[in-house]
Amino acid sequence: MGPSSFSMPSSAERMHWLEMMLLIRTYEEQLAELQTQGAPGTCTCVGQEACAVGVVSALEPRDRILTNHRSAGHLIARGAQVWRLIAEVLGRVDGYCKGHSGSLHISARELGVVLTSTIVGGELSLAPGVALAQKMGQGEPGAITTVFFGDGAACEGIFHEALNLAVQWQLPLLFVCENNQWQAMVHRLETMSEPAISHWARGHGLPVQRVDGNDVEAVYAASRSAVAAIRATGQPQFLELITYRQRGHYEPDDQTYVSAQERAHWLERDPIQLLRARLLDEGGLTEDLWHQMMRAAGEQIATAVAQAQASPWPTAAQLTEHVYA
Amino acid sequence: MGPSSFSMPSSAERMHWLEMMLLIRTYEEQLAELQTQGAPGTCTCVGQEACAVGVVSALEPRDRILTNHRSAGHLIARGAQVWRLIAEVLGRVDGYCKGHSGSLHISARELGVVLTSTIVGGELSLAPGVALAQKMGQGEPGAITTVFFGDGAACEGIFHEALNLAVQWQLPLLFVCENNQWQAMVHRLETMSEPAISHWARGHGLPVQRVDGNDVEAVYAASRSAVAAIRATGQPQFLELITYRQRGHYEPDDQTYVSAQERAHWLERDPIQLLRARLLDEGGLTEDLWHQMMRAAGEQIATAVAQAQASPWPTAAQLTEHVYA
Amino acid sequence: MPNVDPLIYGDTGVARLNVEQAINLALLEEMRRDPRVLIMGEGVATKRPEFIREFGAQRVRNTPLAEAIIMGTAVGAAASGLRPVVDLLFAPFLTYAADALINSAGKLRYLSGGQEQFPLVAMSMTGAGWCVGAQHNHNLEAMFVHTPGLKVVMPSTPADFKGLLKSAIRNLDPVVFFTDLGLLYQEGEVPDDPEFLVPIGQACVLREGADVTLVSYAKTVQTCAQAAVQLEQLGISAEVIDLRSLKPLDTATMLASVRKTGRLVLVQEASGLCGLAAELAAVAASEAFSDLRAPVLRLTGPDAPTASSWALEQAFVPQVEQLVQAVSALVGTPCARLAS
Amino acid sequence: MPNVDPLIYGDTGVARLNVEQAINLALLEEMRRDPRVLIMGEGVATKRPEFIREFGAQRVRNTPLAEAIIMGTAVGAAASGLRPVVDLLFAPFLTYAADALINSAGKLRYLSGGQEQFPLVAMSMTGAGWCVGAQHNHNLEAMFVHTPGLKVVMPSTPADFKGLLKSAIRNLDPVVFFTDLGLLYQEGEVPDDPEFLVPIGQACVLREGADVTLVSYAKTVQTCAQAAVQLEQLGISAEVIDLRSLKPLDTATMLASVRKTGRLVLVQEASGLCGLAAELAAVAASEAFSDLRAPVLRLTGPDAPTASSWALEQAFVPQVEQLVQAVSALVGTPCARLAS
Ligand SMILES: Cc1ncc(C[n+]2csc(CCOP(=O)(O)OP(=O)(O)O)c2C)c(N)n1
Ligand SMILES: Cc1ncc(C[n+]2csc(CCOP(=O)(O)OP(=O)(O)O)c2C)c(N)n1
Ligand SMILES: [Mg+2]
Ligand SMILES: [Mg+2]
Repeated sequence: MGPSSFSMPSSAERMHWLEMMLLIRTYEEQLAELQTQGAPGTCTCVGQEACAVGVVSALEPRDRILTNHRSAGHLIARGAQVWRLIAEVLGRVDGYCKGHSGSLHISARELGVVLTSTIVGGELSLAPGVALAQKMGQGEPGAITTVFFGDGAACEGIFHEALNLAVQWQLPLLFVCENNQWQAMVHRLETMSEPAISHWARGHGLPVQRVDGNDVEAVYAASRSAVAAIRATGQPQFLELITYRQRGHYEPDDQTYVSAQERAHWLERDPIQLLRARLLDEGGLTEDLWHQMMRAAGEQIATAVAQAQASPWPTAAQLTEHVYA
Repeated sequence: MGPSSFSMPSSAERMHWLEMMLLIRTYEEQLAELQTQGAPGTCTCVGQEACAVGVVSALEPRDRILTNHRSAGHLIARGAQVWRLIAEVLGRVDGYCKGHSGSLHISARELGVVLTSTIVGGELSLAPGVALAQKMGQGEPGAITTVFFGDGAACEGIFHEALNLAVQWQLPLLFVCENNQWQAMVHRLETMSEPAISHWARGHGLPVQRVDGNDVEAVYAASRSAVAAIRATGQPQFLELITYRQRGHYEPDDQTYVSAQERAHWLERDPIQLLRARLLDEGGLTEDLWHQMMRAAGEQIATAVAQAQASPWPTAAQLTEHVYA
Repeated sequence: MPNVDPLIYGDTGVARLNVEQAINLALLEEMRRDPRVLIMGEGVATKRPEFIREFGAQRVRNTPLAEAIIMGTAVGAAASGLRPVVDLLFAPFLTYAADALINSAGKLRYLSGGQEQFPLVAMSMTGAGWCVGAQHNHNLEAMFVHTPGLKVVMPSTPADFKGLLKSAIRNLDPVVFFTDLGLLYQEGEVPDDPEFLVPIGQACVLREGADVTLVSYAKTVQTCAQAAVQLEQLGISAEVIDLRSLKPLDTATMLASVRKTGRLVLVQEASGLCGLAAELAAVAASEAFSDLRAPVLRLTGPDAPTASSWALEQAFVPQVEQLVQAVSALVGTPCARLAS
Repeated sequence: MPNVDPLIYGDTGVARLNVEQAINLALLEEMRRDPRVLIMGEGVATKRPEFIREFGAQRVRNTPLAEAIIMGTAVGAAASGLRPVVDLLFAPFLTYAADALINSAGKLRYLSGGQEQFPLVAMSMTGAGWCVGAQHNHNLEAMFVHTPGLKVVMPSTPADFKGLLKSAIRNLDPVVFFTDLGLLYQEGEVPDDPEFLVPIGQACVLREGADVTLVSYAKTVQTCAQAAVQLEQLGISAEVIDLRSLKPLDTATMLASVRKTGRLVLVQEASGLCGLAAELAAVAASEAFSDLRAPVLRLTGPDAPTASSWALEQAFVPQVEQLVQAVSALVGTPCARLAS
C-alpha cells in the first residue's frame, strides 16, 4: 500500500504538526538553557522534530513505543505533559518516573511509551517482546509497536538480532532508524558505508523505506503506509529517516569536531523552517500566526518549567522503592 | 580474480585431499565410538570434511585460523597431530591444551590455530583483532586470518558487528560460514530465510561466494580466489559453504528430530563419496587404493588413540596453572 | 525429553522424578494454570513436542541462536503482560544476555518509578559433571546476586526444583534460575500437588547439629550432607543448611544456626572471590560476631576457569574429605580469643 | 580533551593534574614507549587529535558503536602481539562486552593450557556525580573480581591513575580498569617520571591509626579520610586503607592493620551483596578472627539501581556522617564476647 492511498493531511493537521515541532524545539532549547544553570545535561532532538512528529502522528493510542536517549520529541508528540517531563529531567517526584529516570530512561505507561533506553540498542532488545505480546493477545487487538533508534544503534549486534526475530516471528513492529549522521562524537561514515542501514535492513527481507527525515509530510506518509501494512499483514516494516543532529550529542557540546560545511548544509534544511515555509507559501500560515505560535510555545514551556521546579525532591526513603515488586 | 586464474589442482593433490577427508571422518567416528565407552562427547564434522580440507588447503602456514566447536576437521587439515587431539579430548596432559580445553576450546599456536570457541560467535568476536594485528605488522607480512563459523553463529549479533568492523577497517579476514542446515536441535530455516546468510553478508558490501560445501574442489577454488583477493587488496571476503551435519549435534544424538528425507538427500551427496567417485572415474583412484587408504586411516587413528590413552591425567596441581601470566 | 505424565503419580501424592523431569513438570503445570506463560529458547520446542501439542507453537518457541534478543524479547514481553520463561542453556551464555538481564530486567522497574514490571524466568545450567569446560561450566550466580533488581534461585533437590521454578514463574520480579547440571539426573520425591510451591528466599535446614553450621547450595549441599555423616562418626555434630535461593538470601536461618553452633563453614562450587560464601561470611562476622567461637571458613572453587579434563573438573569442586578435615580442624582448635 | 603536554612539568618532577589528564598522560607515555600499544573506542580518536598526530590513525581508533566487537577485537589483537587499550565509556556498557571479557579474555589463557596470552586493558567509568542514572552509573566491578583470569583496578588519586594504568598496559593479563567519574576532575600531584609505576595488587595505607581500620576504594576513600579526621576529634584513631587494586586483592595490608586495630569497617559505593566489602569481611573473619574485637561492618550502596535525581544519587553513596556514626558506635560498644 503506497502513501497515495491515504488522503493528504489537512492544512489544520499540518499546522498542528508545526505547533508540535515548535513545542519540541522550544522544550529542547529550554533544557539546554537549564543545563547551563546547573540542571543535568540532555540529548536534544533539535533538527529531528519532523521524525518524531511525522511517525508518532501516524500511530494510534493502542500502539506501543520504545525509544532511545533522544526521546523528548517522541514523548511530546505522543502527548506527554511537558512539566512532568521537565520534572523528571530535574529529578523531582512529579516526573514520569518519580525522578528515578532523569531524561535518559523515561517510560510513561499512560502514553504507551514502554521505554526510553540509554543503553544504545536497549530499545531494539525489548521491542520484539512488546510486539510479541501484542501478537499473542495482550493489549488491544490490532495494536503495533514502534521502536525508534539511531544510526549508531544499527551498528550494535542487537540490531541484527532484533530484525531477524521480527521477520522470522512475523511481529507487528515498525523499526524507525533516525539516521542523524552522528554517533556521539563519531561521524557515522566512520562506522558504516553511506547506504549501510537500508542495505542491512533489506538483507533481512522486510520492506524498507528511506525517507527525508526533515520533511514531516514525507515522514508521515511513509509511516502511515508502513503502519497500515503492519496492521494488515502482521509483519514488520523498516523506515530509515535521513536527518541531522543540530545541537550536538549531549548538552553542552561545542561540536568542534563537526565540519562547518556539513552543519551549514543541514541547517538550511531545518525541518521546522521547511514546513513553515511551505505553509506560508500555501497561505495557511501567516507571519502573525507564526509569531503567535512561537509565543504560545514559549509560554507553555515557561509555565512547565516553573511547575516542574516547584515539584519536591525525592527523599532518601525513595532510594530503595520500586526495586522489587 | 575468479577461480579460473589458478591452475586446477593436480590429481596427486586431490588424492591427498581424499586421504585427509577420510582421516577426518575416521577420527570423528572413532571419537563417537569412544564416547559410547565413556569418553566426553564431541561435535563431529562428519559430512563437512570438504569444507575443512578445501579451505585449509588454500591457506599458508603464515595465516591464522579461528574456528568453532566443530573444529576437528580444520585442525586435522591444518596438520594437527591426531594423537594430541585425542589426548586433549580425553583430558590428558599431552593434549594441545594439557587437558584444559577438551574438544571444545582447542588452540594450537604451532599450527596458527588461535582459537576454537564453543561460545557460538566467540570466533567471530576475536577474528577481526587477529586480522588487525596482521594488518598492523604483527606476524608474517601478507598473512591473513580465516574464521570458520556455523549458520547458527550468523544469527548472533556478533556476526553483524564483526562483518561491519572487518569491512570498515579493511581487515585481511576470510569469513567462512559452514551452513550445515542445523543449529543444535533447531533447523536453520526455523531461524532464518533460505538465502539469509549470503544476503546478510552482501548487505555489508563485501564479496560473497555461495559454494557447494560438499564439493572439495569447488570449495578449494572459491577459497583460493578469496584468499588471493584478500592478500591483494587487504579487504575481507565471505564464503558460504552449503553442507550438512550428518551425525547430529553432539555425541550421542539420535537425531529423531531430523526428517528422514532430508538426511537421505544429503547422505547421497556425501563429500567423501563425491570425490572418491570422481577420482575413480578419472582413474587416479582404484578400489584397491581406496581400501588401502581406509586401512591406513584406520591404523593411524588406532595408533593415535593408544598413544593418547597412554598419556597421563593432569594432577590437581595443574588446577590453577595458566590462569594468570 | 520430558516425561511428566501425571499418571506416574500413585495415590501417595508424590512421584519419583529426576531434576529434569521436575523442571518440566513445573513448566507443564504453570503453563496449564496461566495462559500468559510461554517458553522460549534454542531447542526448547524441539525437546518438547508434547508441550507444542498441548499449548500450541505460539507458547513453545524455538528461537534463533541469539541470546541477547531472546532475553530482551522476554523482558519486553514481560513488560507487556506475558510470563516468559527462557532457557539460555548454559550459564556462560548469559554473558550475551547480560545487558538485557542487568540493564533492562534488573533496572527498568526502578528507573520507571514502579510503572513497569518484569515477571520472567531466565534458566541455565552450570557445574562440573559433563567435562565441557569453562565456556559451558562457570558458576557465575554471584554476579546476578550482586545485580540489583534480580532474584536468584539454585535448588538442590527435585522437589525444590519443582517448587521453586513454579514460584519463580509466578513471581513478579525477574528470576535467574540456575540448574547444577551435576544434579540433572538425580532423583527424588516430588509432590504432585500443582499448588506445591517453595517460596523464594527460604533456606532449609537439612540436618540439625550442635557444633558447626555448614551452609551451601546446589550440588555441594550433598557434599555437606555427606561430610556431616562422617563428622558424626568423629563426634562432631554438624548442622547443614541448603540455601536454595541466593537472592533474597535467607540469612536469618543461617544466623539462627550459627548462634547455636558458634561455628560456620561455607561451601560452594563457584570461585571464592566475591561469591555467596563471602557474602554469608560477612553477614555472620557482622550479625553473629559475638556468637562465633571460631574463624569463619570458606571452601570454594579456585580462582580459575573450569577445565574440561575429568580429573581437573572434579578437583575443582569442594570435596567431602576436604570439608571433613577442615571442620575437624576448626572444631578441634580452641578459640584463640576465648583462650587469650 | 587531553592536556598532557610534558612542558607542564616544572623542575619538581611532579605536575598538578586531574584524573582525566593523568589517564591521558599514562596513555601517551605508554604509546611512546611501546609501539604495540593502541587505543580503540567510540570517540577515542575524536577526543585526541594530538594522539593521532603523534601516533597515526592506526593506533588511535574510533570504532563503530558495538562494544562486543570492540572488546572481542581487543582480545584477538592481544592474542596476536598487540597491546590494546579499549575505552568502553561507561561500566554498564561492559554487559555488551561481557562475553569477550569473561569467556574469552578471562578463560582462554587457561583453556589453551598457557599457549595464549591477553595483554589488554578495558576502561570504563561509573559512580555517582553526573545524574546519569543506572544505565550509565553502576558499580559492577565485583563481577569482574569474581571472574577468573581478569585483574581489576580502581584507583582514587591522579598519581595512582597514572601509575596503575601504566602497569595495566604493561601487564600480561587482561585488566579491567574502572574510573570513578566523581573523581575525574579532581587534581593531585603526579610524578612525571615515565617509569613511575604503581604495582597492581598493592593497597596503600593512607593514614595510620590504632582503633579501627577503614578500607575502601575509589571515591569513598575520601569519605573514609574525612571520617577519620572527624573521628580523631572524637578521640578515635582510624587507619585508612585505599585498595587501589581489586584483583589481586591486597588482603595482607588489611590484615596487618586489623591485627593492630581489632576493628574493621569496609566502605564501598557498590551495592553490598557479594561485593568487595563482603570479600574482605570474609577474609578478616577467617584470617584475623582472633584479632577482631568487634563485629566487622560494611557500609555500602543499597541493593538498588542508581537513580538519576541528584538527591537520590547522592543518598546512594556512603556518607561521612553515616561512617562516623557507625564507627563511633562500633568503638564504643564493649565487645560482647569478651564481656560474656
Ligand atoms: C551501549 C552503549 N554504548 C555507548 C553509549 C554512549 N552513547 C550514548 S548515545 C551514543 C551515540 C548514539 O548514536 P545513535 O544511535 O546514532 O543515536 P543519536 O545519539 O545519534 O541519536 C553513544 C555512543 C551508550 N549509551 N550505550
Ligand atoms: C552462545 C552460545 N549459545 C548456544 C550454544 C549451544 N550450542 C552449541 S553449538 C550450537 C549450534 C550451533 O549452530 P551452528 O553455528 O550452525 O554450528 P553447527 O553446530 O551447526 O556446526 C548451539 C546452540 C553455545 N555453545 N553458545
Ligand atoms: Mg545518530
Ligand atoms: Mg549449523
